[in-house]
Amino acid sequence: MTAPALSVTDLRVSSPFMELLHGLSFDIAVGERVGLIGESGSGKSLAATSVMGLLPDTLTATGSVRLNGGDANLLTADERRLNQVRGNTMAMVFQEPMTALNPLMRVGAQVAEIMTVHRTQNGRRQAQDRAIELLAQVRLPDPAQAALAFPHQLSGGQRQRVLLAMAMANDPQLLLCDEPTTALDVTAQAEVLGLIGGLVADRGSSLLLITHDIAVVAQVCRRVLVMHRGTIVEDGPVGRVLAAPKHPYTKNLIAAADLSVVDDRGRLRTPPAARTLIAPSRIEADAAPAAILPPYRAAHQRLAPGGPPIVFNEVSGEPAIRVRELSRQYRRPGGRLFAPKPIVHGLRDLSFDVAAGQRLGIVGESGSGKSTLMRILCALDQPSSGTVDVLGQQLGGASERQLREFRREVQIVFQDPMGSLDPRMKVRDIVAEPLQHVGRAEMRARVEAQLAAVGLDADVMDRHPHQFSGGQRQRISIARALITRPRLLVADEAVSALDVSVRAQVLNLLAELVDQYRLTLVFVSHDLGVVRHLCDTVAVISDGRIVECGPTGDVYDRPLHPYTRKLISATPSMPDLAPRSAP
Amino acid sequence: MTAIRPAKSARRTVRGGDATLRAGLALIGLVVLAAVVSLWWTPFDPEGIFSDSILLPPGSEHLLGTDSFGRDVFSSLLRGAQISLLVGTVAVSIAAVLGVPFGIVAGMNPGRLDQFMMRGNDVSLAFPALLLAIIFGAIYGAGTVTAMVALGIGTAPAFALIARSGTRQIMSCEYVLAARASGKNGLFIGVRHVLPNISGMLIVQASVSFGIAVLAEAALSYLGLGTPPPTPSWGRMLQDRMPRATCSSNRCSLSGRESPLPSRCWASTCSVTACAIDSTLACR
Amino acid sequence: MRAPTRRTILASITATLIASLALVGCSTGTASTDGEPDTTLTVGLLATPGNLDYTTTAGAAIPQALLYNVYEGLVKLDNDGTIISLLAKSWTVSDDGLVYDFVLNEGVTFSDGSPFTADSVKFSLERVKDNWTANGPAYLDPIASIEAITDTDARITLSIPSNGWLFNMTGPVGTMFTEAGIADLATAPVGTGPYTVRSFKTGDSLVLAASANYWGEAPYLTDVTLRYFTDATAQTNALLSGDINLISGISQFQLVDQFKSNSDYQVLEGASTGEVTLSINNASDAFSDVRVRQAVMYAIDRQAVMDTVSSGYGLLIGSMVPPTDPWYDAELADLYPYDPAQATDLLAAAGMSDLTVAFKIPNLPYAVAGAQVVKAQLAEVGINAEVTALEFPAVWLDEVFADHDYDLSLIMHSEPRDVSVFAAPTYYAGYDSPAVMAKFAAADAADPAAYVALMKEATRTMAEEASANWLYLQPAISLADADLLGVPKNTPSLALDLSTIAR
Amino acid sequence: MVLVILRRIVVFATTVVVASIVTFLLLAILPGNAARIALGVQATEADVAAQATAMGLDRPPIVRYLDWIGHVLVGDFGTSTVSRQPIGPDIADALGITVILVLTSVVLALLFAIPFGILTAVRQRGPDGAILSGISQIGVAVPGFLAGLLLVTLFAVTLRWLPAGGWVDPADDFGGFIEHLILPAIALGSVQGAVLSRYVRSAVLDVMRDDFMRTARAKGLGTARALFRHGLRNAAVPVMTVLDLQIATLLIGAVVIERVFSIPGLGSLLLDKVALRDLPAVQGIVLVLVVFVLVLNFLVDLAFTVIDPRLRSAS
Repeated sequence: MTAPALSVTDLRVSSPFMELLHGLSFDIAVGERVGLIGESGSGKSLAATSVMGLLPDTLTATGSVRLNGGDANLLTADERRLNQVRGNTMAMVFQEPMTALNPLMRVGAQVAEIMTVHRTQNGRRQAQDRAIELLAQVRLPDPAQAALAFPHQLSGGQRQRVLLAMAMANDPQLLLCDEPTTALDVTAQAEVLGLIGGLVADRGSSLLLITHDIAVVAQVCRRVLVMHRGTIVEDGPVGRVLAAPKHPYTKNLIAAADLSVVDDRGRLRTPPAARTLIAPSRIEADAAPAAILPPYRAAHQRLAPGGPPIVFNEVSGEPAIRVRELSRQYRRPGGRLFAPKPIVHGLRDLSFDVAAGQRLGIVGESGSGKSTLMRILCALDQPSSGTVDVLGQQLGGASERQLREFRREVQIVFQDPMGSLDPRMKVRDIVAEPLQHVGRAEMRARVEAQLAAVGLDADVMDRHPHQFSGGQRQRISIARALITRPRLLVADEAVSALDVSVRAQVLNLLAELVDQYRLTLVFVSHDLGVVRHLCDTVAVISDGRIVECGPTGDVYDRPLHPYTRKLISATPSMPDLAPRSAP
Repeated sequence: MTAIRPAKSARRTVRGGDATLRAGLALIGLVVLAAVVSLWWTPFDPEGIFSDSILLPPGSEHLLGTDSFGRDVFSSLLRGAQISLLVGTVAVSIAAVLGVPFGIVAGMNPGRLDQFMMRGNDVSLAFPALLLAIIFGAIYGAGTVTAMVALGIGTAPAFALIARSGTRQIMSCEYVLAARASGKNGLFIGVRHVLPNISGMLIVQASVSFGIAVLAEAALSYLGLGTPPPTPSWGRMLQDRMPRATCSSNRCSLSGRESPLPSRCWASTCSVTACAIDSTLACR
Repeated sequence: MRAPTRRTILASITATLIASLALVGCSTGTASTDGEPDTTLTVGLLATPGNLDYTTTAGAAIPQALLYNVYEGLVKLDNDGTIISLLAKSWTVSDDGLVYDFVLNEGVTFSDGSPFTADSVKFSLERVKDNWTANGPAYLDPIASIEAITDTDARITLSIPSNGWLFNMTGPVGTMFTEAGIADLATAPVGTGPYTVRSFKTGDSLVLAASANYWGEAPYLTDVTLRYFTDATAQTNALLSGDINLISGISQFQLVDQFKSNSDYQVLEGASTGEVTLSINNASDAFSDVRVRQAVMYAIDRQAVMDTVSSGYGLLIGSMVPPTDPWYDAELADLYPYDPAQATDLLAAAGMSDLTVAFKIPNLPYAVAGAQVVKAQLAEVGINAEVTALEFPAVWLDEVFADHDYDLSLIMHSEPRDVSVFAAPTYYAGYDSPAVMAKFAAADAADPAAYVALMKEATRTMAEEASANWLYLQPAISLADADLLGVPKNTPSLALDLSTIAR
Repeated sequence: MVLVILRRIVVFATTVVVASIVTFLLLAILPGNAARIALGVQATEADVAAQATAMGLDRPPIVRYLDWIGHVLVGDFGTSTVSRQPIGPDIADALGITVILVLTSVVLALLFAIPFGILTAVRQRGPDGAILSGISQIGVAVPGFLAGLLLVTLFAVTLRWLPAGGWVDPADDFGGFIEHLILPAIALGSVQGAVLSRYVRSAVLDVMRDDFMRTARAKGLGTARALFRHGLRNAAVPVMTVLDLQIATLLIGAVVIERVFSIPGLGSLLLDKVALRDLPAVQGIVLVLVVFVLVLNFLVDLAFTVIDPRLRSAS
């Protein structure tokens, strides 16, 4: 039995105040691909950084970390010894590709550097050529040109590939990846995961993949470790762990991650400890949803050039939202002094309706224009051409005074729990902000009621946002959105930044409140699974155009447009995993 | 529902800087105490003339000796603290009142208005505080007020730049978008959201500018443009002493009428304390 | 090792320090120790000349450098203030005091080689009336006509006899110019003096070089650098560090003791013509009553002011006359002894027991220091003097000198023999006394013996009527290297006469 | 890239014109009569009035401004009311001296600040980190003229190694020039060095927290090599902004050191000319100063676009 590529025994990491990792022990065999799952704050990143010896000065690590059976314990090795190992025998890829490259240095030079540092290539010229080969291996378009580019000229996915090429440059025996694809779009994520699997297999290196997304681990790794609050609670082959998890925490994690398992009312199963919401009464939808006329599904905007525009999801009678030939162009800065600046087409004459009470999901990758559409619907941005009527209010060119009434009717919930609440304001003022001309007493009462409605008790009012977890902050954000009893709720990636377990609770809350207040919901997201669970209709948007729209079930099971098909196949989903995970 | 777990505190605990922080705060306390005490009590009248006790060396009666007008150096120091604190505070507040709104408006309206205001800022940057002090001194006569106004206007562009860069960061946050979505106008967003969030940066800039203003007042007094006599100011006290300070002991004998070098440089340590004020707040 | 190799960083710091010290190490001795005598001299002065043309630019700095060194007149003042011959070998005065016959030295040439003759005298003096705008063109008003009898004989006829005229001829107005040199007086002065100007940079330095064709006995010093300082401390530092050899007219008197007790240097104390005056606006309503003015005289302890402002150096005087003037009257100094009681009585008698006055002073060191002492002493007798420091020369000239918008001021009158102008009606003192003016005119026209007596009478009346409180005579103190000889002690005239200095 | 420079030049030109107008207005309201100062105490009112008209002080401000700017554009700064000499050469000399003094002191400041700043940043945790940052705080607190004075007392008066002040033109006697430059440059540089080292320290601390530094160390570069190969260039941008501001204030700020060392720099010239109400000279000096600062900002902006590729594409 050859020595394990990496053996970690009783790894403890503590800060001056408390111990964060409580004695981790695991081995990774040569060529074995291991996944490490856990929610944020479980210490999974800490484990990887302590193996690489990159812990910040304030933290201290004890125990032992040995590479391929060597006697040197990396935790106590001196800087010089560690530098010989790092980037050579073991390498690491980090989560945030946008900031992981030196903005002032060309990409090729940064890749070549890892080779010149370890003298695996004798001379800068060879290192530069080898770098271009590596960029080709990670399938970057035109690698020679890419090598000369600066990081800001590449997309997130391309930069992650550069980092991967850099990590694999010296054929490391162990590759550590800390959430390598979390910040990427679905399609880019699929490609990068494919590359990681491929490169590791070619070089026979072993892999430790850290992520919070069980589906990603299922797709790439053969064995999985589950971490919870600084300890490994489960360790075993992926198939066995997914099919029959032993530890209760793993059970909950898997359940929360699988959005297809719902109870009769369409709510996800949340961990038993969840507090029951107020009187979950079955609300009959009293007003039957307005009839939706075909054709609500078409592969592209206009069937015949110059013909009438295809109106997606057309609604007879009075729709909540009516959009006709909406376009939005931007002037990109730069360009020559007199030549007109190049025009960027944000949205290209969209036409669609949303019926009152309908839950429309808008799915698309970053840069597809879904955020621009969302901002126009909320009158935060003016359309370049076309008409937009929301709740009877014509938005094109409306002045802020005319929009006063509209502002109470339409509210937004944002993506980033950290950034959507003003850190310097108390919760009471945050939630009460949308209210206008309301006495102090009535304001206090309404805020208290609204907070209760989202499952937070009253003593929360006088605290500041930084004293709450991500899930609680999103609840506050929802409370703020609903305080003025809006008729239309727009959610912009409302759950993407949340942990899996917390995500389930927030989705349930959203569904509950949309039913209870009979809201029309427009849910914008890049996560097809969430949209499938929450929305009854979905519109797929690509490069400023709606390419497909229809009932969620239909679109997911029988996608018509090639782009939709690519999106759906790129999303790793849970159910079909069990059979494929045979060793 | 998980119980409300206290999220990890965002504020960075101060470890390395503790020593300098405590030292700085102690020095500020000393200076403020001196200023407050001297409001109504000083051992001797720092503005009187006592021709019988000219240039006495430090002794029991006069802690730090007397100056060429026979005035007690220690009481002048206490009274001088008032001037330094006054100059620092007024100059910084003028700079803040002029610079911060300018910076916030520029930050909140990127594009043409921002470019226009920034060019205006460039022009005002080209008139450093000392130049303004010289010109105002000539127009309105040298004095503490002219010095403070000149220093204030001279440091305003620095505040404008800091406020602008802070505002641009805040404007990209989603809670500003949420406020706009609920119909709040520019003024509301500026006051309720932008100002509180950039106040941290502004305090650091204020403390740095405070130290620089106190030093600039000393320089202005040296050039004869600062606080006119007889009100004592540290800058001028330093300047009055200089002739004797140059005559280091071994070159010429210390006749009785001299107060030795250490006491004369005592006034310089006061300006050190003045600047410690900026170091404490800025080092966090 | 976690930190960057500390050795490299520390090494780089020490390297830079050593480099700069090595550079410093090459100390350059200032005094040249080789055999022959050092005939160079560097003088440190405070007020810098704007340019070199004192016919159109005011200020004492230009004559200080050029008078007697570059430009010469027919006669000059020696260091004790007596008029001696210079370009004029000798001169005779007619009985009625109207005709002056000057016999000129032969073979005298200007620095550009052109000859100096009686015609040059006629040209230079006649030019003063209509071309000069500074340095008192009015001094030559008494001249009626100038004739060049022969090359070496010039006759000057006055319209009325004037004792003061010849004295004024020792000043800038009496100096000789070439017709060719008039064009660029501001940059290249051409005179008959022992030196020519080699280079001049305002605010920095003026270098004088011994003139090749000087008619008289060649001066000891071959080249003299006048270095101009703005900061008195920098001036004294330069002397201490050997950069300069002489400070003529120090302003920081508290340093004098140290130099006295230092064997490397010598301290020269002499009399200047600068009277530090507490000027009283006789025309203002507060001080139009002579009793109030006399109260101010009694209220001020002039010795205390002198002790504080100039560390006790200087001479108590009672009128605007320095000891170097023949009509100096020592008794006037005790006319008004320090007597606060009498001051309060006088004020009460004049019904001005509590009086608030505007005390506007120039922002010069001696004035600022003196004003604080005067204010304290006036307060003791019930006069509240509100001190405002005005920027000198600009704002003080405007408000006090031109508009007379002041009650008290503190200024030093540095021009020689400026007492006669004090009683003029338009003068800023507002002491419009036709009687005293008549006496001055009579003195000027009288024969020499009567001249001194009449001048004494006039100054005594001015003192008795308390037209101003002349506090003390600014001491003329110079600090020089111990080995310098013949350094002028007094400053009777505007000139810094270098001819007598040697080593 | 050319467009970026072109647009910057246009903006620069307008800023200079606005600055010149502000300069003129600011000085037009100076009290005190330049004519009377020029003629001195004995001058009669008639003389003063005549001189005023000769100097053109009675023309309306707009005419005077256009006349002045017209001449300045062709390089003629007019004649000084006091010395009646063309001002241009005086200003050029004084500017030359001050620029040499300021640049030498800034170089010295950088030689001190960069290693010291890095050291205090890297050793921030350790006890010597606190001591080093303490020293830099003391350095910041010392007023310029005190530093100058102490240096003179030690090196010039006591040790007599160096002259106590004055200035020698490098063209005439280079050795003398260096001797006269050392002390003032060190005095000016020491205070600036202390201030700069604090900014270098905070810039380096920020850079060390960036992700690409962690990537560099994960590549096997030690902390020092990572800092020198990647960190310093990124830290240069904030430090250069501070440097730009510092040099701008130093041009006038050096007047204190110029006074202590009696160096005829721009600041001293300005102070003297303002005292004599030599308006043409004062306007000339202030305009030269303002243009110099704006040129400095312009050059630093260009340097940024060279260092940071991200700025190259955007406007």
